[in-house]
Amino acid sequence: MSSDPYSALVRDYFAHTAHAGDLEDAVVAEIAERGVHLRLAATVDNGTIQALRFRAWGCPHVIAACEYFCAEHEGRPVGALGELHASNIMRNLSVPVEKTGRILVLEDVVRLLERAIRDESAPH
Amino acid sequence: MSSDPYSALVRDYFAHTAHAGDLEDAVVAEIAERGVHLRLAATVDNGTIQALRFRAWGCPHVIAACEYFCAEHEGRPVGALGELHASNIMRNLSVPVEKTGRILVLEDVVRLLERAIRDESAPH
Amino acid sequence: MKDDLIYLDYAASTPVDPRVAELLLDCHRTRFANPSSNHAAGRKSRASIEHAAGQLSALLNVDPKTLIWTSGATESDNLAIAGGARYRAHRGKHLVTMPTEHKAVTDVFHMLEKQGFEVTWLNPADNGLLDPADFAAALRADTQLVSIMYVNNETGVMQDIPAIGAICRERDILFHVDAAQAVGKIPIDLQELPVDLLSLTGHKFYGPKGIGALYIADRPGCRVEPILFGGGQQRRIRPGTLPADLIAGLGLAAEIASSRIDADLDHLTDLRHALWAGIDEVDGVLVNGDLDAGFPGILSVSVDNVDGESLLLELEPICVATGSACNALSQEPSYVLRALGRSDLLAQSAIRFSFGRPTRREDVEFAARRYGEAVARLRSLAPEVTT
Amino acid sequence: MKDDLIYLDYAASTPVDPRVAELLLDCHRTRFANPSSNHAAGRKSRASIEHAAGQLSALLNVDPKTLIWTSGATESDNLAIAGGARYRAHRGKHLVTMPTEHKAVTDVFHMLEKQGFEVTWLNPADNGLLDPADFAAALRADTQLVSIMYVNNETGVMQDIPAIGAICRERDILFHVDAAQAVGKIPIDLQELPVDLLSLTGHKFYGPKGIGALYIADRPGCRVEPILFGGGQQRRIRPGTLPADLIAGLGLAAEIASSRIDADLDHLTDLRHALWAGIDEVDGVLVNGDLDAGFPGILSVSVDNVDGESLLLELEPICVATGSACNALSQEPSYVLRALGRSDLLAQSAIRFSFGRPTRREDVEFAARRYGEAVARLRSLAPEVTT
Ligand SMILES: Cc1ncc(COP(=O)(O)O)c(C=O)c1O
Ligand SMILES: Cc1ncc(COP(=O)(O)O)c(C=O)c1O
Repeated sequence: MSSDPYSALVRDYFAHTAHAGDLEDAVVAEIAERGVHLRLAATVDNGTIQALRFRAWGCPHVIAACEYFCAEHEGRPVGALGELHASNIMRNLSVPVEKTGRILVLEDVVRLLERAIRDESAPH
Repeated sequence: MSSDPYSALVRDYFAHTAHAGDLEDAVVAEIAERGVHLRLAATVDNGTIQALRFRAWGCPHVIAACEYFCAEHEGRPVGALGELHASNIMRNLSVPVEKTGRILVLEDVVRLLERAIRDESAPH
Repeated sequence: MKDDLIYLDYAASTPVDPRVAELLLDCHRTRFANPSSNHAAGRKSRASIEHAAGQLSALLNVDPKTLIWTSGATESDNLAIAGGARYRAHRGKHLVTMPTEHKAVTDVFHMLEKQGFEVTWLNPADNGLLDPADFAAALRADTQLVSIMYVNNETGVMQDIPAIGAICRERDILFHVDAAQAVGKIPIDLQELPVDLLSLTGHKFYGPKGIGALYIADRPGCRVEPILFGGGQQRRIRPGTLPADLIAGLGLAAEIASSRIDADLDHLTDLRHALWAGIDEVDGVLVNGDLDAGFPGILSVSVDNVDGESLLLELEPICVATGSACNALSQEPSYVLRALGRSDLLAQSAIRFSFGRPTRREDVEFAARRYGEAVARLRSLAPEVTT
Repeated sequence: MKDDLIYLDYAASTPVDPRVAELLLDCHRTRFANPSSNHAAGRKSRASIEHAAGQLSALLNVDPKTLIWTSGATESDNLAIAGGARYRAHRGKHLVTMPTEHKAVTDVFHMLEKQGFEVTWLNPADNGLLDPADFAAALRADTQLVSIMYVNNETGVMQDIPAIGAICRERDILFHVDAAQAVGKIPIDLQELPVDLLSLTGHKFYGPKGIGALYIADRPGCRVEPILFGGGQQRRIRPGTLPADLIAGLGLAAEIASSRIDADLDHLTDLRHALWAGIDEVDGVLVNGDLDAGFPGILSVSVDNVDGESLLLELEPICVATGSACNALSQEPSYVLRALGRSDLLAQSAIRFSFGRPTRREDVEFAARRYGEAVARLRSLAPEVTT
């Protein structure tokens, strides 16, 4: 057990949530389970993620992970969403193992978002 | 429980055993039991105790009680020996109750001494 | 503590009173001998312990011989409950307690249940209080021991110990009170109060950590079987070398408490008033427990639509507790608040503010302001509907 | 301690090292928060505990995760023996120990005997040593736990822990060692030593009182059932608020011990040599135990025709022990010395000298001289023949 359950990165992302909020005309994905409620919104142009915003109800690790995820993925191709795994987030932010379940909710909502983007851009 | 098992009087009598030793031509009484070995010697003149000496193997309370007894009874009538009770000694010297058995040995040897004195002085 | 931290977690542990700290330091030099040793140095340690027993017994109005030193309230609770239940087991195996007790109580009862005792768990009303009439109705002919705490560590709720104790006395039932949060903080007179066994711990009232005591009333049938075995110390009820320094410190803490208990209570009442006045303005805030029946050093509040752990972090540098201090690292919503009828969501949002002698009015005013800001920020991050 | 006292009772308890005392004082100001609290103040306390676990585990060469904090060796012994025996009870109920163990061990075995365990009590030779071959012969298919102490508290005799441990390992028997008198005083490397459970206490090696630890090896089948129940602290093996200050002090004491253990041993060896050289001249003196197989910080001697309690008083201002420090106030001759074949009379005359870091050569020389004088005076008071 480390004496501080929050790594410096978690503290920083939790304190500075530049990506909290909503987006107009965005693709949205939302999940509420395991004591976490997450909503992601993305605008996409030509296969590239233009903007990402989150809303989160949950513990500091979840909020920090959302901010981290949004900051990392703006400007990247939609395909990058598929590479996101809870385990990477946990490693990069030093999230304690007890929080695995909650970070998996983020992984799930990202999957949902990716699918929604592909559905939107598919020929109607 | 008092923090010091030895009262100031016990410490004093234990440290200054002026009456330890033997007497020539004395009446002697001796008992060894309950982890104590006591011998009293008395010289008597005309019903008065002239001198008293003790030898003791035992705990500090027993040694102090012997010294106290000898110091108190020199110069007194032989009859005073009959008035000696362990309970008085224990009260006067603040002997803890666990030591009752040992002080009773002193009472016993004093009784023995008194009887021996009376036997000696009885008309032959 | 770093100067910029604002410590409002006195129910978890208090700082050591500076006079107690000084005494401990002195003891380290002059009272280090084993108090069981029959030499001059040992006697000094023994004398310190006797002095401390006098100080603590004055606080509680008991005979010093009724006090057994332990390592803290956890051990005292274990000794009282397991030891008392076993001592009386030949008369009956029914026990009574509440689910809102501290784990050091509930876990002992769970263990006793596995060993063939039967436990009745009495639920409180939503304000945390046990109704003495409900209590009386739960007693049986074979009830031998009851354990009800004085001041609840999560909510500050104070049970009606005089009434519950009177019922126990009438029926000759052993009555244990976990008073870890009460001793040194509210007046306790054990000549008046019908209590048989009472647990306390030094670190909750400015005394040392790692030392506590169990009061065992000197009346027939009021005994405990030991739970630790060893040397003949403390009439074989609790073995182990007595830490003369910690005991001396606990004694001094008791003496200091005696001298200022009313002033302390006034101070705490003012603080709680100021804190609640600020927090009451936040939308959707609820008091856990009961302000009227509560010890004024504790204020526990829940709030809609906020995660407790995030609230705690957002409140830094204010140091407060979520749920019980003893399981702050676990993520489960407090079982005590659940027993008061709070939903999981409301229970997990609970923040316990607790204050003490060094707390200033501006500290709690700042805390109330930060609380409002933190709730607002976290709500601004959350999706609209969560409940 | 009063300056005119000469303290030679380090086996009963040691003074707190001045650096440890200073650290404790600092902790009272800066590390008072409950280490279970999930806020900045609590994290500081937690960090102190982690640091201390590192220091103690370095002394013993173990993983910090193998250490459980307790209130002292008495509790550690209880947890190891009762907890270990119960954990393994489904495999068998035969246990092995010696009558020369500390009461914190023997009394736990007596309690277990009443609960249906069978205990084999192995007697030592007259020098206090257990023959490993005798030991091996006492083991059975259903033997599950063995408890043999490292350094005997009354005589200083050191058992052959490597040999006994190797035999236990071979047969997968839990091996507990009460090392209260050994830790911090003799080198102990638990990567080398085949020991499963090891008890220690702070106040025997210049650490704080009221704090100890139990080492529980991290290997299959090596577990204990808890004996105290409460919060989730310490993986539910031992509940209660951890006293971060005392633990920090114990850690520092361990670090200091690591750095000087060989120098300390040399110092103690010199002192015992000087003391014995003086005492050896007294008529009828016998060493209790074995000088060669003995820890050099302890010298226990008996003498013909002298009462031990009177000898102790006559030796003032020298502070030494009769029999075990833990029952110095009782009048019974030491059961440990009786087990070494001493008569009641010789056992009750025993004086244990034990020395430590602050002891000077002139202290033990003075003690030897006073011992001779005291024996002479008491003999002069006694009737001629007593044996
Ligand atoms: C009500 C109550 N009981 C028992 C305890 C346990 O006390 P300790 O940690 O001193 O053993 C506490 C504090 O943690 C408490 O608040
Ligand atoms: C060998 C031994 N075991 C156990 C103990 C008990 O230690 P504590 O009093 O710290 O519980 C002691 C000291 O009294 C001891 O010498």
